[in-house]
Formats: sequence, structure tokens, C-alpha cells
Amino acid sequence: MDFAVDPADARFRDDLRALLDGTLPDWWRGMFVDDPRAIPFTREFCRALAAREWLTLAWPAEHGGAGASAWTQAVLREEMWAAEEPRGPQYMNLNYIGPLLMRYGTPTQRARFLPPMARGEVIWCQGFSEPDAGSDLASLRTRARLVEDHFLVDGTKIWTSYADAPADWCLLLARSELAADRHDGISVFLVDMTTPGISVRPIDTMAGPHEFNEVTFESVAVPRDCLLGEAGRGWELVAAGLTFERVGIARYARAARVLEHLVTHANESGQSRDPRVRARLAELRASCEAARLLAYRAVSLQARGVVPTVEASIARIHATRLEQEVGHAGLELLGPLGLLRSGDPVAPLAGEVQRHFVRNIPTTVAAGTLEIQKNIVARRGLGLPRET
Amino acid sequence: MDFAVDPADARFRDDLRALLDGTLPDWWRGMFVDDPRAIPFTREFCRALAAREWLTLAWPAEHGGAGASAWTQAVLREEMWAAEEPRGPQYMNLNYIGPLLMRYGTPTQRARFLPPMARGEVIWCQGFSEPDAGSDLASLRTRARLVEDHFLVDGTKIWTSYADAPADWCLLLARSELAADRHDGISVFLVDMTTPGISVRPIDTMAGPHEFNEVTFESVAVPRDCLLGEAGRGWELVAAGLTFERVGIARYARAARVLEHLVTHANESGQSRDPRVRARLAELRASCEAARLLAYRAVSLQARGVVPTVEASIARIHATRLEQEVGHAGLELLGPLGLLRSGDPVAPLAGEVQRHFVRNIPTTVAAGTLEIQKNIVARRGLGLPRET
Amino acid sequence: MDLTWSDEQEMLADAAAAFVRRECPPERVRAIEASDGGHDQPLWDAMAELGWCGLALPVEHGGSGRGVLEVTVLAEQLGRGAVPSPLLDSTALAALPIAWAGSDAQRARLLPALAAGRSIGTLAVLEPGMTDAWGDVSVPGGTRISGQKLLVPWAHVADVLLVASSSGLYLLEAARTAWDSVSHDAFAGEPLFAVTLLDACTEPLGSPERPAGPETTHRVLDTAAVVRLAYAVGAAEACLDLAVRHASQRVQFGRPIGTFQAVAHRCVDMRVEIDACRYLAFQAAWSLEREDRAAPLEVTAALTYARGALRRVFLDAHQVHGASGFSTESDLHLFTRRLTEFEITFASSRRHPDLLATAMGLS
Amino acid sequence: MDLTWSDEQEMLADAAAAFVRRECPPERVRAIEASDGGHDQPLWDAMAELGWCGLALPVEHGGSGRGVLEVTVLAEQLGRGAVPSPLLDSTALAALPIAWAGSDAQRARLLPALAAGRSIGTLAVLEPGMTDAWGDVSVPGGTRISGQKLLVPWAHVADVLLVASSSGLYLLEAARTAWDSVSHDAFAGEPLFAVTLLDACTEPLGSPERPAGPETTHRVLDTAAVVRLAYAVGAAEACLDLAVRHASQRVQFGRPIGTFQAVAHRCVDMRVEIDACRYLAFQAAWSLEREDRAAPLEVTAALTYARGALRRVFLDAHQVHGASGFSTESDLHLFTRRLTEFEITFASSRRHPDLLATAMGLS
Repeated sequence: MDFAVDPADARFRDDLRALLDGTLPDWWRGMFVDDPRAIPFTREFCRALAAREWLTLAWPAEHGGAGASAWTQAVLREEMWAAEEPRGPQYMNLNYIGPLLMRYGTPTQRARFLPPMARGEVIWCQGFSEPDAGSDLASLRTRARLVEDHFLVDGTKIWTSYADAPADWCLLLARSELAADRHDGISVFLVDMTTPGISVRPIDTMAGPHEFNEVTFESVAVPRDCLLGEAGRGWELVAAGLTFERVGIARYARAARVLEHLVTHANESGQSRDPRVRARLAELRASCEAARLLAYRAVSLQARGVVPTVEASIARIHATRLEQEVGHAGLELLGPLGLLRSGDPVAPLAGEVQRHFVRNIPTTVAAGTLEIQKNIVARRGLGLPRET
Repeated sequence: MDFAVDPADARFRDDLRALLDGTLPDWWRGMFVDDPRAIPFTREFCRALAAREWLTLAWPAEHGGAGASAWTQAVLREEMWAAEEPRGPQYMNLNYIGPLLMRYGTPTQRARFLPPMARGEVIWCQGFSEPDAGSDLASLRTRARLVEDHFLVDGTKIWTSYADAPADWCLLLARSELAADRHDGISVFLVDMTTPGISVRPIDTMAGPHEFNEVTFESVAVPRDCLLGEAGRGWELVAAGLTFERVGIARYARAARVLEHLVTHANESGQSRDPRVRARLAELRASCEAARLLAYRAVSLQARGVVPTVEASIARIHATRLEQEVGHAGLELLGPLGLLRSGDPVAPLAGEVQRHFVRNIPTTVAAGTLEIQKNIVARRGLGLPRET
Repeated sequence: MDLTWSDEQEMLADAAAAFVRRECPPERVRAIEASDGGHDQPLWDAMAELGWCGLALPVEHGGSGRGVLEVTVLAEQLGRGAVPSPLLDSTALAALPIAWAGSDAQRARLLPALAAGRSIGTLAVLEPGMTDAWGDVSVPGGTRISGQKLLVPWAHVADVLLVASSSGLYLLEAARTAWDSVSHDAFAGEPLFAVTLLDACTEPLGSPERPAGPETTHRVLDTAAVVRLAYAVGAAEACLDLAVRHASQRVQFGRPIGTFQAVAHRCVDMRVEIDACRYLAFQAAWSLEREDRAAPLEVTAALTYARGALRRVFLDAHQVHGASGFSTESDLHLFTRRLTEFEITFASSRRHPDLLATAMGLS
Repeated sequence: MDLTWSDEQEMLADAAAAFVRRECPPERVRAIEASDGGHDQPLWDAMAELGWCGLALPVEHGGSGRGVLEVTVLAEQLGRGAVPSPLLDSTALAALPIAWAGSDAQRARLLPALAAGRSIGTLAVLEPGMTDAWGDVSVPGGTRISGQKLLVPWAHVADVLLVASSSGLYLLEAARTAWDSVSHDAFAGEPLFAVTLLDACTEPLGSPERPAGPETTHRVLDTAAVVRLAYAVGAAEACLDLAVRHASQRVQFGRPIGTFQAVAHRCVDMRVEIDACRYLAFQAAWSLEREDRAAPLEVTAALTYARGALRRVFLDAHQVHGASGFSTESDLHLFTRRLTEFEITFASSRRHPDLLATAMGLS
């Protein structure tokens, strides 16, 4: 057991911060803020990362990556998420769509799809959830029928982020065959979003416009060579992808950053002398520490080649609660003016706390609801019996 | 809507407090404290209440009671529970065993069993739970076979409080016939605890000895006229009894009393000036207020002749959480010395907080676990669908 | 003691519930919020017609002479529909303080129009840097007032503006003087404005010798907080309704999600917290109405309790809804925003627990 | 950075776990607790034989020269079995401070026996009225000490007693002077005593010119708190084991209660909190061992977090168990009592959050 930070990782963190300080525009507030400059900036930022070989830091050398250690990757992910993810939609390419292609793609697919991702030139979205298939993903209804040399896809996907960025490609989940076990018969497709028959309808959210979309597929022709992995075995890919994703976001790093700003605000407003404020912020700091260590436990396993399915869920359950608590404590600290958003000139901390609060109202819902994460831990981690 | 206290009820409360002040011995710490004086004192106290016609305050005049209003009853129950229930085991007679007899008993049964209760001379216990039937009471296995003019009872009951007081009688639940619906075929019996074949084994608990017992029935002969209500319809009696019981205990009144003592301690130890202490005790006080009002909502319905099944469960869910929180906050206030129990000469507040804390570790379990209470509210209160 | 409604209160609540269902369903709420200014004159006129603007105002000035408790009964029903209206603020923040502390002339001049809904009132308290509505204001009072006030509700449609100054409450009338209102960018349930006063003509509320001081401001804020709490309780009830409906209809893993205990018990937790807040609000309103000496304790208890409780309610509602609750296509956000606004503006004050601590005997 | 155990740590943990299972199953814990004095000499001798008494003591005084982190690794396994033993207190409260701050003569005289398990040490801090172990003590120091100390663990079997006085740490040896120990009536996991000192013969820890002061006492308490936290984490893990076992075996409504989401998710919540506390404890131990400047922050973070977290764990365990968990026939109470003791004595100090606040930059 060793809690010392590798000096090379510490230097890398400094370098990253220098890049962020020099690159992030004043107006940057993360995605989904109804600012037309956001998506173009994320493309530019990804290219800047690519130029330093930091974009595909996590990828193995054989796929054009830097093959960085799990710990170096953790530094990258902390700094990115703390800065409200300036890689924008492309973090998904790097964290799990790329890795899925590496693991399940044909040599042709890898040669075709990985290089544009590595250059930071392509936006992917993910077509998993459906109006009637959320946490119960296996009940999805989107169908893919093999007709000669292509699949014809029909169905509706929902909560699809970035589809209107616009996304260039979609990692699509569809049922390609009827099967006895409903987890069988599902396949993963790589779909060109410019294919005729695809329509994208943005769904506004409490955090602002453009966060979600509904994507409808009507007789969309997907070439046969755009099937990823084996037909009918898509569930296995989804499970692998979800594990990649859960460890891919350093939620606690954002919470810790917001907490730093709350400390500054408490000092400046004189509230730092109130023992209640001190105790509350200290409790959150302790919780940030715990969240970081739970994430590092998962990273430690990754570094040893173990897939930390249960450990990643535990870290995620903990971090989502932390994120919400930081938002609430922040609003209580700011008082009534905490209602004001980034667009208001008198908003305290430029509306950052308000944004963090709203964004985290549904944080326990994204990427598998809290309930599903808990079921994973209950069955796989604790060995509790499954409901019949 | 009227939040004013009836002056007569206020006077009654004063009178009750005067009686308690004059009667409760210094050593009184409630039941289950391994003090041989406890049970005899509760008998004496009940006779003192009976002498003032306060014992059967809640009972209708036709059964020898004072027919007091639901609100006067609420005052009695608050003062009793705040004083750690000096009626001891007999509160059960008054709150639900007596009322069940009034509602379901034959004239002979009422004439036989109610007067000793009204005089405060008899201790009853309740034989409901079994080793394999706790929250799922309907799965009970104790059997009662009709043989000529009596039932022969075999089975084991558990968590039976007061059985070793010793109890004179037991309100026993047993399966008297096999039925398609497992809620049918259950009957309620009035069992003389001196009948041969009954053995009582005390089960020690974290709070001390004598709280629980296991009671075994081996071919125990129960005369046919000791069946309460219709054979096989016992489930209806249980449901009625549980509703009587839920509103029968003013848990918040005890929490409020402990909180008063914490305020005194905070003032004396100088901790009252710490804003964290002030805020925490204030939050608990607000929660006591809420608990009292939720109980009063149920009483308001009772006063109008409505059986407040859902409302009583809501009040109970809230109050159990409050009780635990007061215990925890109390221990935090006392600091390390809060570990000390009543028996220790240097225990702060004479170990009262410690006792309250330990007693309330399982508070969410007694009288239908929290889960069961929540199921009642979910189905009957909110109309949520039942699990299939 | 009786925690059930009187027949009169029951009738008021029923009438309000029916009105809200009929006149202000969620589509209308959305339309009003999306409109310029966010104020719906026909809706206002209809409510004025029902006598709700003057519900708690004295009979001699055209009101119905009912009390704060009745306003909370009404508020709960308006909250249940997330009705966007200056009605409650106009009553609690302007009309009632004028009735309590205004001079005879001020009462006679202003109350009839406020009671009839011919004019709208509001109150300006918060200033930059203030973290508590009950805190110390610094704008100096006087017959001419200058300064900036923030988060003033409905300032753009108000005819009467009370201003909390360092020397007490002052009165501005749109008919006599002008103020500048800039809409805030807020995550809120109602239109909020930054108001800039530049040498605005005012008069003290009450007589010039005995103008209404901070104790009146505190009483106003306490009353408004309790009325707003009742509105929030209604909004929370709507969250629970939506959650129960969603849990009963949404099928996952082959059955309605409401059959999963984790979901069902969340709904029960909501039920418990809403009921607790509800009776605390009614008790506080009852005591405020009587100027009972327990009133401050009961107001602080209600607000102290509500702070965390109502937040848990809306978070639970979102958890039950999954992603769909975050979409503005669901009605849930209408209520979440109102609950958040209530929590931040009225319930998060650190003043209340401290006052309650004093009231319960902590030295 | 690596949060997995080294091979050596793994071996220590495995050996400890096997020892606890074999030598100290719940029946033995009950027997020891029920015995006079609650100290089991054969168990102590067996642990001494394994070298655990000297695990973190210097090699030159007969120890193994391992660090505080190794003691926490051992502590977790002992907690998992609720092992009643003065081992951890003797190490953290007496042997380590002597190693840190004792004079050469004191170290040479006392450490070999402590390392070999031939003597037992403890520390007396609390006094009547103190609400925080880290608070100000008032017993005056000197070569003769009089006063009352409370909640002193294992005082009845201790050969070496450190006493926190207003002028620093003082050393008493049973071989030279006597003290009066009266057993407390406590809801606790280990034997605790009220110790009365009457003109007891002492010497300062360290040199008479530079005796160990409050900074040493704080370091001792921090270390003991982290070691005790690891023991509590082990006890919490045992609570979870018992809850999972109960949930898997107990059938109600025709199926194991662990299939009810409400029960299963409670177990998951326990899992999350235990893991969080566990790594916070290890991190703090690692920093303490290195006298890292982050150590105070990490100790306070661990204790601040653990306070509520471990309480939720044992309450959840009881909830899963139903009434049976409250009966002393279940093993659960063995662990609940230890968790409660840890929470009250070490984790509920209001000092920690405040220190953490300062460390994180609050002015």
C-alpha cells in the first residue's frame, strides 16, 4: 500500500493545468450551456491535446496511444472533469467507444474508426436507452433486419447526448434476432449519422437546451461491415462498455473543485468563522477524500489488470451522493443569491454552484441509475440472492 | 383547524405531572433495567392511576372507563411515555388488549377479563412473533387443535415482552385451521400463563435482561371459551390491534423529554454557545414538533371516529427516526463519557442518554418493522401497486 | 386542538383546487412562464374576482377579513399547480404589512386596490452580498432612496413597492415615482428582478414619527416564509403525485417500478416529509395569525425542518422519474424549481435554527 | 500510488484473520467478556508469541520495526473478530509514545517488555466533565500526581500507565507505584476504568527538562484513533457479513429477505461506507507513519467521515436483522458495542472537523 504520488504524474498534472489555464476561455462553462461556441471549442481543445499526444493517452501504443499508466490516466480524468470536461463529447470516444472498437472491432473497423478519434476529429454519440427501456436496457425494441448486404434499422433512442452536436457517428444498440433469453439477440452497430432516415429531436432539460436528444431511425441502412463484434452478442459489449465508462469520469474531482471555490467564498464573505460552515465544508472535504480513495482503489486494480466492476460501482454510488451534497451545501452557503445563474451579472461565483447543483439533480440517474449500480454491488459484490 | 390546547387537558397534564413527580422513585429508569423493584412498582403505579380513574381513562363508560376524549388520552400517553412508561406491561392492556376484548369478546369474556385490567391487577403479554414469522406474521406455525372442549396449543413464540414479569395471561395468535389464503385460519386465544405446558425462557438484549422471552407451548390446553372472536378470523383482530397499538405510544414525547435534558446539559457544560450544538438541537426540536403534529393529525381523525391506519404509520415512521437521532445527537453532545450507563456514578445525565440510545437501536423493528410500516403507506396511502 | 380543516377552509381549498385544475393546468403554467414578463392578466383577474387578493385584508378596506391560516390553505393549492402569480407575494409582502403597520391614510389609500386586485404589491429586501433575507440591509431610508435591491419578485408589474431600509420600511408607489427593474437570470419559480432606486420618492410605512422598523420586516418575512412554505408543500405534493403516477405506469423488468420496494419506500419517505412540513406550516400560520407568543418558535421550527425535508422530496421524485424527470417535457421541473427557490430564499437561513435554539432554552 | 496490500501486508492480514477465526471465535469473545477482568492471558500470550505486541516498535528494543500502517492492517482483522485485547491500546497508547518521546533510559527499560508482551501499557486522559479526548486536561503533572481519570482502557492489567497532565505526559509503573482502578458501567467494547491517583510516584516521559507535551499527547491520540478506526472498520465488516448472511438465509413472504431491494440496498450502503472508512484509515496511517505533513489533515478527514458513516453501518445491520439483532444471542451486539465505543470516544470530537476546515484553507 503506497499513497505517494508518482513525481512524473505530479508533473503531468502541472503541465495539464498549465495547458488548461492557457486554453480555457473565460466563457467556458462546460457543455449544454446554450453557447454556440462550446462544441467548436471542444474540437479545438481535443486537437490541442492530440498535438501533445495527451488525447489518446490511455490507449495502447498499437492503436496510436501513449499507453499511459492507469494512474496517469486518472490524473487526466481528474483534471478534465474538474474543468467541466473541455473534451466535450469526445471523452466518450477515448474512454469507452475507442476501447470497445479495439477489443471487438475487425482490423478494418479499427483502421477506419480509431485514427479520426485519435486526431480529435470525430464526434460519436451513444444510442442505448429507449422510451420504454431505461434501466431495463435488455427490453429495447429497436430492430435491425439483415437485408442483403446491410441491416435496416427501425426504432427510437432517447436521452442521446451530443446527437445534435451534431454527432458524426452513433454507437447503436438494436435487437437483430429474437432470442429466448432477452439478453441474447442484441447487436451493436456503428452508424453514420448522415445516413438517410435518421432524425434528431433535441429535448430540453432543467440544465438548459441540447443536453438530450431523441433519435429516430426509419429504415436506416447500416452496411454489414458496421456491425461491431458478433451479431446477437451485443450485451457483452454493453457490459464491458459500462465498466469502462464508470471508471472514466472523476466526478469527485469536480466536487472538490467546487468545494475549493466555496472555501474562497466563505473566506471572502466572512462565513468561514461560523463553526457550522466550517464543519459542513470539512465534512464535504472528508467525503471528497473518501471518493478519491474509492476511485483510486478501482484504479489500483486496473493497474494490475483486474476489471474493477464492483469497485467502480461502489465509487460511483459514493461520488454521486457527494456531488449532490456539494451542490446543496454550496447553495446554503451562498444564500438567496445562489439562485442566480451564470448569465446574471451579480451571480455569486459566476453561477458555478447553481450550475453544479442543477446538473447534479439527475446525477444519480445517468449511466445506470443508482438502483442498478446498487443491484450490481448487491449481487456481484455481496453475493445476495437475485430477485426471482 | 385549531392548534389551541383545551384548558381541561392542560390541567389534566399538570395533575398527571404532579402525580408523577410525587410517585416516581429516584431509581425509576423504565422497564428492562434488571431492577427487581421495577415490576412491583408498575403494579403499584397502575393501582394509583386506577384510584384516580386515570388508568382506564380511554375506555368507554360501559366498560368501566372514563370515556375521555381522544385528546385527553393523547395527554396521558405523552406523559406516560415521557416518564418511561411507569404503567409497565399494563399499557398494553389499556391500549389494545382491553379494546380488542371490548370489540370482539363475548359478554362473559368481557366481564371476566376487563375488570382486573381496570383495577391494574393483571399483566398480559402478547404471543405474536415466531422464530420464522416476524414481519411475515401470517406464516406463523403455532397450531391450536380443537379436542373436545378445549384447544391444544403447540408452538413457540419469540420476542414476547413481560412473559417473565411474570405475565398472568397471554394474547396468543395460533393457526387453528388450514386455509387456502394464509391469512385465514388464524385465531386469537386468551391463555392463562399458569397452564401446564408453558415454559418461558428470557432472552437477554443489548439493553439488558428480561426484555424479551421465548415462550414455548407444549400441548397447552386452552378452554374453548378462551377463543377471542370467531375461529379462523384472527387476522382481522391483529390488524385492528396493530392500529390501536401504533397510536398508543407517544414516542416523540420521550424524545422531547430527553432533548430537554440535553438542553440543560448543554447550558451547564457551556456547549450551548457552540453554533453547531445550537443548530443540531434546534433541528431535533423542530423534528419533535413535526412528530407531535403527525401524531395529532392521527388523533384528530380518531376524535372524528376515523381509524387512522395510514396516518398512524406515517407518524410512527417519522417518530422512530427522531428517537434514534436524539440518541445519537445526545451521545455526541456528552462526548466520551456518554458511554457510561445509569449504574456508573459519574455517568452524565445519570446515563439517560445512553439508555435512550441503546433502547432505540431496534426501535425501527418493534411493532412491525419500518419496512412493513412503509408497505402499509405505499399501498394503502399512496395506492402503489403490490408486488406480485 | 383539531388538525382537520373547518368546513370553510375545506371549501376554500376545494374551490382553489378546482380553479387551479381548470384555469391553470401545467400547459398554462408553461405558457405563462414562456411569455414576456411571465404575468397572466386574465388569470390574475379571475383570482381577484374570487376575492383571493383580499382574503386576509380587513373588511373595512374591501378584504374578507380572514387570516394568515386561510392564505396558507390557498397557497398550498396554488403550489400544487405551480401557479405563477404575484398573488401570495402581493398579499404577504405588501398588503399585510400595510394593513399591520400603515398609517390610516396609507391603509385607506392602498388597501382597497390591493384587496380588489386592481394593484399589485411587493417588497425589496436583499442586497448584493447578503446571504440571508433576514440579515442587515444597508440601503439608507429617507424620503428619497437610492440603492440596489436584488431578487425582488414581480417588481415589473408592482404598483406598490415596499423597501426595507436601514431605518425601516419605506413605501414607493409606481403612480408617483419610477424604479428600474432588470430581470434576473435565476433558477426560480417566479420572475425575480434587480431593482435600482435612484433618488426615488418614498414615504415611511406608518407615521413619519413611528415608521415600521425591522420588527415589522421580520414579521413580514416570517409570514411570507410560512405562506411560501405552504405553496412549497403543495408543490411537493405534486412531485409525489407525479412520482406515484410514474411508478405505477412505468414498466421495467416486466413490472411497474412502483412494485420495487426501493422505489415504493422512496415515495413513502416523501409522504412522511410532506405531511410533516404541512402541519408545521399550518401551526405556524395559526400562531402568526393570533400573534401568539409561540409564533416565532413555530415559524423557525417549520423553516428549520423544511430545509432538508423538501429537498429530499424533490430529489426522491427525480430519482423515481429517472432521466425523464430532468427533461422539461416532464412537469416535474415546474415543481422542482419552486421547491428550490423556497429552500434557498426562505428555508436556508442560518438564523432560524439559532433562534429556535434560543427559544428552546439554550443559553 | 497503490491501494492494494503489499505481499507482506497481505501475509500479516491473512495470518491475523486465520488466528482470529481459530483462536477467538464469537464464543470465546463472549467468554472473555463474561470473565472476571475480561482479559485472557493465553490469548495475549499467543498474540505476543506472534510478535504482534512489538510489531511497530524499534528493532533495537525487540520490536519488528514495522509501522503504524501494519498496526492498522492487524487492527482491522482483530476488529473483524471483535477480539477483546489490550494489544492495540498497549501499542498505540503506551509503547509507541514511549518509543517516540521516551528518554533512552525509559525506552531501554520499558520497550523490550512491551514488545515481548511481558508488560501491558495504557494511557489515562479523560477527566470528569471533559467532552473531548483531545481537550484540556487539568490534573497537574509532577513527580507526585493526584487526580481522577476516566475511561482508561485496561487499567486493571496495565504495568505501565501514561498520564496526560496539564504539563505533559507522565509515566507510572505498577512495579513502583499503585493506582486505584474501578470498573466503569459502560456500553463498550473493552474494559474501561476510573483511575484515582493519590500522590502517585511518576516521572515525566522524556527528559525532566524536555518532557513530552501536549503535541505528543495529540499525536498519540491521533494514532490511537486511526488504529481504532481500522479496528472499527473490521467490526463494521463483520456487521455486513452478518447482515448479508441473515438476508440470504432468513425467509419471509416466501423468499430470502435479501431479494427485497430495500434490504439489499441497505447492505450496499454499508459496503460503500465501510470501504470509504477503510481507505481513509489506511491513508491516515500511512501518513502518520511517515510523519507526513498531510497526516493531521488525513487523520481529521478519516475521523470526520467515520463518525456518521459507521453509525449508519451498524444501524443498517440492525435493521436488516430485525429483532434478532438486538438479542445478545446474535453476535451482532459484539460489533455494535465496539462501533459505538469508537464513535463516541474518538470520532465524535468536534475538534476534527474544525481542524480539517483550517487545513483546507478556511480562515
